Amino acid sequence: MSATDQKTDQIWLVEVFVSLKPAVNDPQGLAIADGLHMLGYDEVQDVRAGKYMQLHVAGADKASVESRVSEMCEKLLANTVIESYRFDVRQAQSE
Amino acid sequence: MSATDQKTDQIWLVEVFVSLKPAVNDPQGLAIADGLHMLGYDEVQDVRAGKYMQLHVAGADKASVESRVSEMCEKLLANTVIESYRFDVRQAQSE
Amino acid sequence: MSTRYAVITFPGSNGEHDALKAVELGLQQPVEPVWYKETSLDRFDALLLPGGFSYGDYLRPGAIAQFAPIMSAVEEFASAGGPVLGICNGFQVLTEARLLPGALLRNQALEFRCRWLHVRTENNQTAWTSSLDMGEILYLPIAHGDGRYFAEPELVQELEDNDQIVFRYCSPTGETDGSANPNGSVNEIAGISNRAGNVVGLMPHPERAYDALIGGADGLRILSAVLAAGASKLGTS
Amino acid sequence: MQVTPEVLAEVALTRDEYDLIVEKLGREPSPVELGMFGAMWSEHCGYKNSRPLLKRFPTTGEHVLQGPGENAGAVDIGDGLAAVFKIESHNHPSAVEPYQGAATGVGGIVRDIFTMGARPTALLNSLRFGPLTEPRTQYLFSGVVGGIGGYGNCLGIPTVSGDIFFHKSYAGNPLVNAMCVGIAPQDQITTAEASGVGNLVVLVGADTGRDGIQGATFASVVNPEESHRGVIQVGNPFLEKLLIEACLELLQTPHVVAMQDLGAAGLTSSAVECASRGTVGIEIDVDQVSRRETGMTPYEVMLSESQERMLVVVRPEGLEAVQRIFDYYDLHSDVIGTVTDDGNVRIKSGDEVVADVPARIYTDECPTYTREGIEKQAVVTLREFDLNSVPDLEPTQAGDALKRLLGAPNIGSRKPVTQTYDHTILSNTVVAPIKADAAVIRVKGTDSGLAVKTDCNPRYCYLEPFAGGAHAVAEAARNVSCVGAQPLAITNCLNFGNPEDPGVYYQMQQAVDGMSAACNALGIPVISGNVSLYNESGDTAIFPTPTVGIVGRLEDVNRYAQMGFEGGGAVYVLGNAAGTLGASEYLELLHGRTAGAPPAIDLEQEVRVQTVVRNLISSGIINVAHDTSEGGLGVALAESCIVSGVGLQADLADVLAASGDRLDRALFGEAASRIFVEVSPDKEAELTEQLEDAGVAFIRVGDTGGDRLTINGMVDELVADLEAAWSAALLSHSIDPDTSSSVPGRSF
Ligand SMILES: Nc1ncnc2c1ncn2[C@@H]1O[C@H](COP(=O)(O)OP(=O)(O)O)[C@@H](O)[C@H]1O
Ligand SMILES: [Mg+2]
Repeated sequence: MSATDQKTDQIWLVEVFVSLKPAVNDPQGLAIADGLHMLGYDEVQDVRAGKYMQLHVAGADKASVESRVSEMCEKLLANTVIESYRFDVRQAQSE
Repeated sequence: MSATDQKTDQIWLVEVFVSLKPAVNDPQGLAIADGLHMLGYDEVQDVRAGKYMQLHVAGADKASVESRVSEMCEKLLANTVIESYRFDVRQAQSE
Repeated sequence: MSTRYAVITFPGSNGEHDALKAVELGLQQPVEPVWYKETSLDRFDALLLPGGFSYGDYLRPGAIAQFAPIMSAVEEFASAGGPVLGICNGFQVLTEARLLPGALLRNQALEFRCRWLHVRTENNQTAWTSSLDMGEILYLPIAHGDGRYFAEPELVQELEDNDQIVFRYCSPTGETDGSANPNGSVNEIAGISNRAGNVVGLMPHPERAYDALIGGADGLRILSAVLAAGASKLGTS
Repeated sequence: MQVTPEVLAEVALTRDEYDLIVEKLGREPSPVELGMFGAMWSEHCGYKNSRPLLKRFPTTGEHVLQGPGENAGAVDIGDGLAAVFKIESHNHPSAVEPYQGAATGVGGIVRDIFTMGARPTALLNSLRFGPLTEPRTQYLFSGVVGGIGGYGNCLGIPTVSGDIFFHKSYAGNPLVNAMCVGIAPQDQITTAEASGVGNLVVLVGADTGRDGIQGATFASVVNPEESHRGVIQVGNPFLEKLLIEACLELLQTPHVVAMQDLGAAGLTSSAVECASRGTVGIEIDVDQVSRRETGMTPYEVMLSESQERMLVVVRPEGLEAVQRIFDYYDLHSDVIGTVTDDGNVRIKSGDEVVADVPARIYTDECPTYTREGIEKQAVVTLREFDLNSVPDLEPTQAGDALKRLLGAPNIGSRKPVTQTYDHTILSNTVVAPIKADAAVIRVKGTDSGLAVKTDCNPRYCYLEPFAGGAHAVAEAARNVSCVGAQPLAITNCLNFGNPEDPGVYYQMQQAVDGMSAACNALGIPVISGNVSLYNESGDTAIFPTPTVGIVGRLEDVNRYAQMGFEGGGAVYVLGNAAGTLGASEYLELLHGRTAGAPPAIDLEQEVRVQTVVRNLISSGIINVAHDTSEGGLGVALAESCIVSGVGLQADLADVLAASGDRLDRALFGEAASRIFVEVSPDKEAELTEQLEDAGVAFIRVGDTGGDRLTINGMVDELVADLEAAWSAALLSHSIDPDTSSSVPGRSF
């Protein structure tokens, strides 16, 4: 049964950050670093490129949302062969 | 003259988060949300997809790094026609 | 006896048309598209997962498609030993679904690459290469943006040791010195198989190479292997 | 009510136009109506400044099945099939956001094709940018090329041809013209004519957001970057691929009365045009439109340009079957209205009527302006430039000059671009990009093939717009003739500056007349097209650019020619031996001058040359042909060496003599009606006999083979060195690597 069926659900803002594992070559990060150097930002030592996702998720409490989101990351949002992830959960501001 | 020339430079870890502006269509986010729903995560209300970059940057102090990074975002890291960005700067852990 | 091919089609697949025509016109075998919502593959002898941009390739190529309803049947078919060929996006789906090891990353040049090139046959014992000679050079088109095969070094070694590397990019005369590598794949890998050899994935497009008029017919050498093997699900039915 | 100048500026209508609306309605328009008028009476939708000119085009001919007026034109290609095609501009959106602007341009033209019931089969694009040395151009160039590939590759439609040209007049206003060719059974061609009172209007595809509001209006004013207020449209090719499949399947059912894509001016123009074409009314309830955002007003819903949406008019009894097809493809569909009998387009929000105007007032009664065109004296002066004042090339400089031209962005290899486009998908591509003057695709299930190309030399159009227009058509036709195909029809995109400027209006008139003259002479009608005006930045207009997209037919697709030399043959130049330095790439690149008159064009000779080349190819006498465009004979011969890596020993003494003994003119002068062919020695006699019979002049200029290109001892270069120069033309300016991976559609 999905969490949305519960009366007491709140809406959470989840931010997921996915990055390539260190062993994986990241040509995109290199290209961005090159681009920054070309623009004169020589102080940039390296760049790694990754993904950022913002989810709105319904759930009764932070812990249960965290456990669901961690499943989502394992299954879909990151490919753990090449990527690592982390996420933050906080209450969404009511608009 | 670039900041790297200065003796007192420290290394900073900069995390840049780029997301599509609110009214901009985000097919990628829509597809990820559909994927999560297909997996049974019905509690996911919406997903917005963006970019995440980790930079190592040399600089004398946090404020000066922040001002350089905000230039980099405007010029290259974000496409401000459709994207907005924010970033965090903190001292890199020495490895 | 004919061999019944299925072309597994996800929303966003775009190589299904070529796969269907290659089997129909090139091999004169029965073939049907199977939409991702279906759940049974009992009526087929061989599966093709075609190229394209399933679910727009959003998130990662093949990431969302691995959870499509038809994939349970694909997994069952594969684990029963049935021949499964993943082409381009189909290869990406198979790696995401862990039916094949490793991952396919953004091309080293960060750009899409479309051209004809050569690959060398490294293993002619798989379900899809049994009619090829060892070392045989095939001329096939590629068209992809995410074709850089990646695996951790230990895994690459394992693939080498187990003969799971099926095709490598090579020069017209068969050299694999790296100069022919279009995407930065580790060890020039263009295609791999699972341990059993019934599941094969490759980035080049055999289904677009079935007629000399459009550039060559070498693709049929791969697509027809399951015929030569007298194919039907190896091990089952 | 007194409407304020600000309100009028908002919808880009003049006071006179507003008064005309009030007169026609007999009342003041409501805000929604005014917004709809702004869109429909914009240049983009209403063709205010161009409609009278477009009437000059020949639009009929034996192959024409559908001329201008529908979403795309159609020609008979035999076997009961039709080729359906059109070209369209996405210039202004691409100037603001190049990747998405170009991507959605491809999305839009593809919708025009499958709306007609045709399966999109090939894509082309015609691009114009500022100098590649400028960072802004590099950004625009890589973004546009990325967007075209990103969208077309994802759809699975091969991008097989096009053209690219750089000149500073495009620096602030690049041109992005996309063309799509589809194939349909003739009896399946569908139009966008709503009919049948009580039939349902169904909106399908993407949800409607606030993107691109008033895009059509602002494509029709100067300074797009400043005036573009709407949210940039982001394309979703994944969704469009589903739409293609669903819509083509839908047309197999008897339930669909009409189909219309939503392009510029969104729901407004699609509803209005459907009603107007069918002389019926349409009533729409905007509350039924699914939205991506909350709080959208009826005005915003009516003027949103959200991509990947289609309007389908369905018989009520077929609704369920139709919705079943959309569901199968996971497409969302809403019944948003009905066909009515009163001829009005009535927009409601629930029970409230927010707009109610006869459809024809938006369309047929849009005012048109015929202006006076006056040629600018500055252009006359440039055209009359004395070419003899330029010092001739020294023989010792010839090789270097050739390499400079080969390495010029306007001439060098397009491979860095074409290799990022999927050109093999659909398994029809017989002649791939770069291999020949036009691409050839086979028509599956038949013996025939199609040859396709876009063309326009803006420098010619600038210096002499009539000749430039004629050249654009003739060159496009010459290109398809060079692969052996019979030109069937053209589409065109008229890209110009501000029509209110008499100098620009003169260019438009003259270009259209020149195009028409060539169309008439060559027997090639215009079956579709698009107009893009106000292409200016600052005070400067772009070079006039009437882009031509052409489709030709090969009866036997196995009999085609390419441009690479095969070796062991003789090379003959047919038609004009001598060119002119006027308006040439050479004069601009090596002498910094955009000047002189473009090459003269004798349309009768053009017909003879093209016809004989096609006959030589279809009769199997030649397999290699190439026309000479920018860079003249020297460059074209080098190109034929480069693409196949085969050398040539050329003797151009006769060409030199015909060129008033000017080496620069002989090597790099440009000409119309000039094609060279390679022939194997055993067929030379047949070749010359046919050429004599056809009354086409010819010169034997050399023999192919080896690995060098030599020209009378003046040029002596390894083909590999020429290739290196040619291959670097677009690369040396570094195409920006794609740094924004997560922009939707960026990952392949
Ligand atoms: N330059 C032109 N030459 C011929 N026909 C044209 C030209 N420009 C527009 N047309 C025709 O006018 C009609 C309306 O064009 P347009 O508004 O661009 O179509 P759409 O609404 O499908 O985008 C089409 O049938 C088109 O082919
Ligand atoms: Mg249209």
